[in-house]
Amino acid sequence: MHSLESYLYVSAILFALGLYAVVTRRNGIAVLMGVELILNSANLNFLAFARFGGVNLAGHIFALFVIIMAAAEAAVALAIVINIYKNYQSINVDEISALRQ
Amino acid sequence: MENHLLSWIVWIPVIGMVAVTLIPRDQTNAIKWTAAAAAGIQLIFSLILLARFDLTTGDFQMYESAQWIPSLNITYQLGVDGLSLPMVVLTAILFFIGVFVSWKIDKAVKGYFALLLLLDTGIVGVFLSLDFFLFYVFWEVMLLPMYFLIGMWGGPQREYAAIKFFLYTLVGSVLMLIAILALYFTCGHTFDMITIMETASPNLAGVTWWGLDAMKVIWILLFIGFAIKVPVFPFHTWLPLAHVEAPTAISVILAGILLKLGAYGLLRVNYAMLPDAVWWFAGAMAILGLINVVWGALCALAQKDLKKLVAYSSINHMGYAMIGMAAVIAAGAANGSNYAAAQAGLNGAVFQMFNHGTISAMLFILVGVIYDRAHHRDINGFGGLATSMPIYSGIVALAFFAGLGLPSLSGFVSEAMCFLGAFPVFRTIVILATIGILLNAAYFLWAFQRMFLGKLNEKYKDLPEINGRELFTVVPLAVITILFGIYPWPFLKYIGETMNVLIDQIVAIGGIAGVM
Amino acid sequence: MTENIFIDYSLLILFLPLVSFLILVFTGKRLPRQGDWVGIGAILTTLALSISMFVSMLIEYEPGFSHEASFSWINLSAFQVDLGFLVDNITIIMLLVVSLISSMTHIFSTKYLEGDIRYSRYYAYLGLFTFSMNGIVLANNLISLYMFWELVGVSSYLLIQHWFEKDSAADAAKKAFLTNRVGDIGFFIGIMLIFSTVGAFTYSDIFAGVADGTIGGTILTFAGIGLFLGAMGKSSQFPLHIWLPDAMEGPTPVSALMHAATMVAAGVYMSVRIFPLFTPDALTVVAYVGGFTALFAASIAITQNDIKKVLAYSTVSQLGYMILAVGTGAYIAGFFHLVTHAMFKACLFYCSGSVIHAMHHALHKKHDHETDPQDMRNMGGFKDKMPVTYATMLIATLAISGVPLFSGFLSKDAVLAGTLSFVIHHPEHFFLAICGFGAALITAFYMFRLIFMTFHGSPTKKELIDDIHESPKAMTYPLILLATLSFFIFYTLPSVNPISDHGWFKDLVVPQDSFVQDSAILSAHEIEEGMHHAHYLAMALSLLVAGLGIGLSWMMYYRKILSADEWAKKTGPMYNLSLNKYYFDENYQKYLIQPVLKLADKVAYIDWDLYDKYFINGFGRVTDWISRITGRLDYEGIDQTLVDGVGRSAGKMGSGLKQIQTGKLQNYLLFVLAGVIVILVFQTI
Amino acid sequence: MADAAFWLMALLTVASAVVVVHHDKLLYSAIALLFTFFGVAGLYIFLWADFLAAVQVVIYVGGILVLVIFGIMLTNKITTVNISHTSMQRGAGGLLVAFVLGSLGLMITKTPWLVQHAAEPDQTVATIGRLLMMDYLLPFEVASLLLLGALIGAATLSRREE
Repeated sequence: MHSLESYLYVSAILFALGLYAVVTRRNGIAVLMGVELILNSANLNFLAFARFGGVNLAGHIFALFVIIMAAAEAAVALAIVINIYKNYQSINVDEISALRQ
Repeated sequence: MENHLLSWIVWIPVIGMVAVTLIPRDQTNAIKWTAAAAAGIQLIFSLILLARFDLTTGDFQMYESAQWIPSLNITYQLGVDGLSLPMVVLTAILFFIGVFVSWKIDKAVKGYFALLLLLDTGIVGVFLSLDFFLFYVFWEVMLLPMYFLIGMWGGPQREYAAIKFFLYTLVGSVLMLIAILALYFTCGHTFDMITIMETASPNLAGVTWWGLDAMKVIWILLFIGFAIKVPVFPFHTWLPLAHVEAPTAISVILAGILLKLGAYGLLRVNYAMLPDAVWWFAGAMAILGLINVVWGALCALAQKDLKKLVAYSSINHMGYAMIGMAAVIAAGAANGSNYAAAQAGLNGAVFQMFNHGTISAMLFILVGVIYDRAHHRDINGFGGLATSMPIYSGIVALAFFAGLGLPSLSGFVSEAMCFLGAFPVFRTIVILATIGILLNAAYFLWAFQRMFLGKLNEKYKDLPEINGRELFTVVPLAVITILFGIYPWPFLKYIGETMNVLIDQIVAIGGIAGVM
Repeated sequence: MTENIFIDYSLLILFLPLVSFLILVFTGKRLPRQGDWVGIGAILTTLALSISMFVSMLIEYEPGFSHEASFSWINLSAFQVDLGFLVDNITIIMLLVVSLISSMTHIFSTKYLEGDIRYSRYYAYLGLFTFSMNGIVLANNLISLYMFWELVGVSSYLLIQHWFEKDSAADAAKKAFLTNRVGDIGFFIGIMLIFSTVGAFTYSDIFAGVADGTIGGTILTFAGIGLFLGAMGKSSQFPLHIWLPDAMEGPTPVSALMHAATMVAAGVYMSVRIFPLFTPDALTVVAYVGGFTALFAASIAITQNDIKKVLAYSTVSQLGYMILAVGTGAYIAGFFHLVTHAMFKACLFYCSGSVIHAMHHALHKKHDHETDPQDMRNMGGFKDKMPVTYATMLIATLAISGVPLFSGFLSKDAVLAGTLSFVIHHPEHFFLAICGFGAALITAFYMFRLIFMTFHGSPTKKELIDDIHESPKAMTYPLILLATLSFFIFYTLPSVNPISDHGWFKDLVVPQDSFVQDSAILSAHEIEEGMHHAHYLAMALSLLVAGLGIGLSWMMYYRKILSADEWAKKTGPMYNLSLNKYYFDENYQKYLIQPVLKLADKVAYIDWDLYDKYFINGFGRVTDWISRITGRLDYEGIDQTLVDGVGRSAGKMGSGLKQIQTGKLQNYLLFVLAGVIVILVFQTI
Repeated sequence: MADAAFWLMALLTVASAVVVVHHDKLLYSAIALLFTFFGVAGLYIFLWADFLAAVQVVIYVGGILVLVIFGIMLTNKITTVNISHTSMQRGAGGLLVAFVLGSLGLMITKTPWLVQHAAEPDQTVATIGRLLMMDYLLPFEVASLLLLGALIGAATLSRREE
């Protein structure tokens, strides 16, 4: 059918799956992957609206920035994960409950 | 400066206070001279005020007005009339003198003079403000420095005295505040005192609260508020304590000016705004005045502490002023329209306020002089000082004679006027009050005899004579006392017209409603 | 002399002594001779002015002369007070008396107080006194009268305590002032009564008010009595007589000036001035007070041994005479007696001063500080040692005893004639006559007792007599002058009849009719008439009693035919009463002063220790108590139970809910998600 | 034809994403993520965003995914490559996510989307380049700074403590 909605559905599913990963995964890297999924879904939306909603190339630009941000985020996040691993010998998010104290 | 003379007079001490706080604390001389300069400039300005004062009118002059808090109808209003003028000048004189009296303060000099100047602004502000809110603010501004000045620089019981003074006056202020708010809401949501003077009487006529006449309720609230300051028996017991414990200059200001605030408030607020109730309460005021006179004199007679004696004499002297104030109803038709008596009484009362200001200031300064030298004030502990300190004794004699109302000294004129005014209306009360004349003489002369006459107490044969600085503080007051005693007209001409306005107001009410 | 010059002179007379006072107070000690010449110069100028006024009065010879000048003192539209002067013949005579005696005192004191530590102060106070006394004399209204009235009180206070190192002097000064104040209260009430009805203070306005009935009846009576109370205080009338004998603690010249001749006479002068407003009832009171005082004081004087005390009581008694004269309507006779009495009583005091001076020096030489130099029992036989003093004192004594040829005879006779005529008109008041003649008898007796004890007989202290010397000239000249003025001739010129008081005085000082509208009041003319009728009878009686008194005294103290001691024993209780002045001081002390002081103590105790401590502080304590309770309620009830309860339950809930706080980020995220959904749901709904 | 291709791409994306989310083995998840990224890149092409598709492949696949795998390798022993990485709160999470998905789907369906059909741009790269250098110059520069910051931050964070 190739319409706006179809892209939106795909994006929504991707978003939901990313969210699910963020909420359920124990491993920090896996959580990070979930985040990447969410960002991808967002990008998909941007582009879909660029194509169908008359946003035109501005959507592309935004998507580009999101990708840039995702890259930066991934770099920093992974650095943090490695750091955590160094401190806790684990990157399982649920074991790191310093927030509770 | 041209048109804001009153504001200058009010705020100069604050400028001085700021200057004082900017001086490093160890430069005590600079602090003292700055304070003296501020007080001196204020005195000069108040003398300019005197020169510019228009004698032909009894209304407010040199009126200043500015918006302050428009949403509540609060304005910054100043004005002077014959009632506030002498009080302002008296305040300026006594503060100028007070700075020099305080010259020997050596504890926290900076704080002391800063507070003293703040107190100055508070007091002058009360005398000059024509907006009730401003009036109340100044009234409270004055309270706090006084508390600290007594509480920190006072005698052995200073904390107790200070807290007592504070609580007493606070009770008064609270009652006053209630009354002020009542007036605010009944007189068209305004704090403007002149407007309230015009509208309070008609607006409150016939209004009752819980079955009580609203006017009387407000009157009583205000009366108690001011009576505490006067002080009127039975609200007087803060006074001896506060006077005794306060440092000399503060006693001077307490007796010289603070007590006048009460009487001033009675005339400015109670009399001018609610003249109806004056008719109803004048008798009680005369009786309270009588009690003040006799009670104060008897208490003074029994004192062994010179300062306390002088403090009780203040109660006694303010009693005369109360009697004089009550005399105002003599002008009413019901009392034979004796306008002369009302004039004598009311002018006498204001004159008495002023005279008590100068005389009691003189007395307290003199008490301070001997206390600085002998470090006690026990009347019986001296004896024969006239031999070792002749000049001091001479001035004390003058002050005592002024205190006992010797003719040719100002106290006599005002006391006589109070009595002459009140006599047609309150004959018995006045006759009883004349006993006060005798008791006055008794306690002053007895104290004089015990301290200065008889054999010289060997302990004090080398007491140094009163020095130049102390003479400088006392002599101006003595000169004022003598001048106004011999020829009171230069004083009375300033207040006469305003008093006529006040009398007319009260008579007008009496003419309509008769004696309530 | 024009009237304006009278006013100018009066102003000078009034203010010159004040100027001298001011100069001496501020610069006295630094001036050569401590500045006594300033005071003397001022008073002599005053005297010269007074004499010139007096002379011009004699030249003009105008009985009704009167001139007033006043200025506005207070001028509020309705309440007006004018102060001013009234110069008439009475004033002029009085001014002369005051200036003369004051001048004599100034001169006398140069020797009497030589070397005194407060010499310049003394002269300063004399100036103040002269100023205020002249003020009283010149006043034309009650307010300035009252002001000067109290000022003389002050100068009296200051001069009595001249030697304030002595407690007795300090006590006496205070007593004098306070006793006077008692009288002044009455005075002031009188002023208020008059002002509240008449609305004025000047004599003329008041008299006008009395005349047209603005004031009258009981109020006027009470006003009169009130004013008279002031006179009683100043003139030391019973029962306010107690201060005058004590006032003798002051230097003797002061006693002569103030406490014999002038200041105490101010009461009489005032009564004379305001006589026209006394109602018959008031006059009766006046008469009885005066009469009783005359007799009463005389009865005390008999037994006193202190030479100055005798003279003091004699003064009280003589002042009583004058008051009696006012009360009986013969007020001009009272004024006449005032003038003559001023001369001879001042003379007597100076003489006693001279004697005391001599005694003092003699004792000083012997280094005797125990013997009282004023006690007559230590004197005797001074006649030859002090001839001038003796002669002058004798003359003055003859004058006061009412012996013909002397001034006292004339004036006393006039007073007694007035009394007699009054008693003849009103027989129910016969007591007044008894007082008058009885006092005359006793006066003659004790005055000669004084003379005999002091100057005659053999000296009691033989060792002293050699050192007793006549006083220096500065002291004797005033004696001679005043003794001379005690002869009748100076008051009767141009008439030279020694038994009739017709002369310039009688011509120039004419009585005024009373303004009181009351049928019982006799006119001045009627009183004159009555006095004229009673004149000879009174003269005869007064001569009789004077002779009797002198004779008794002669027998008892000169020839010692009658023993004074035995008489004293015979009349034991009476004698003791008299000797102790009827215990007045003691009773006043016991029943008046002590109770007042005790009351004051009580009041102060109530005020400070009861009222303030319990009642006022009670508020504090009650507040404290309430605040303690509310504090407990607040802390234990509200804070601990309620507020903390909330906290505790929150804590419990928290520890329960803590379980939720896993610290796992994802849990939180889940909750956030749940929250978002809830919001979404609600929004959609 | 295009539809079929689209659906294929969509299916690839969703399926591989499900694997990412669900697979027990971390490395498998990472590999699955590769396919997701490719699928998304394919979808971009359908949306006329050829440039972005390229960027997606280069950055995500060439950069981020390599980074992720490095992360996995660095934090696990090389021998335990297929280390299990369990999940938690699956039930609640699943439920809520399903709810979110449901509401999103509902929203997508119900919203009357305003669709504007524009012509396919002939050269996106040039346009994007012009936009970036002109209209979005500032964000572009900021983004470069951000990257620089991220670079330095990541280096600092992962540096071994002395």
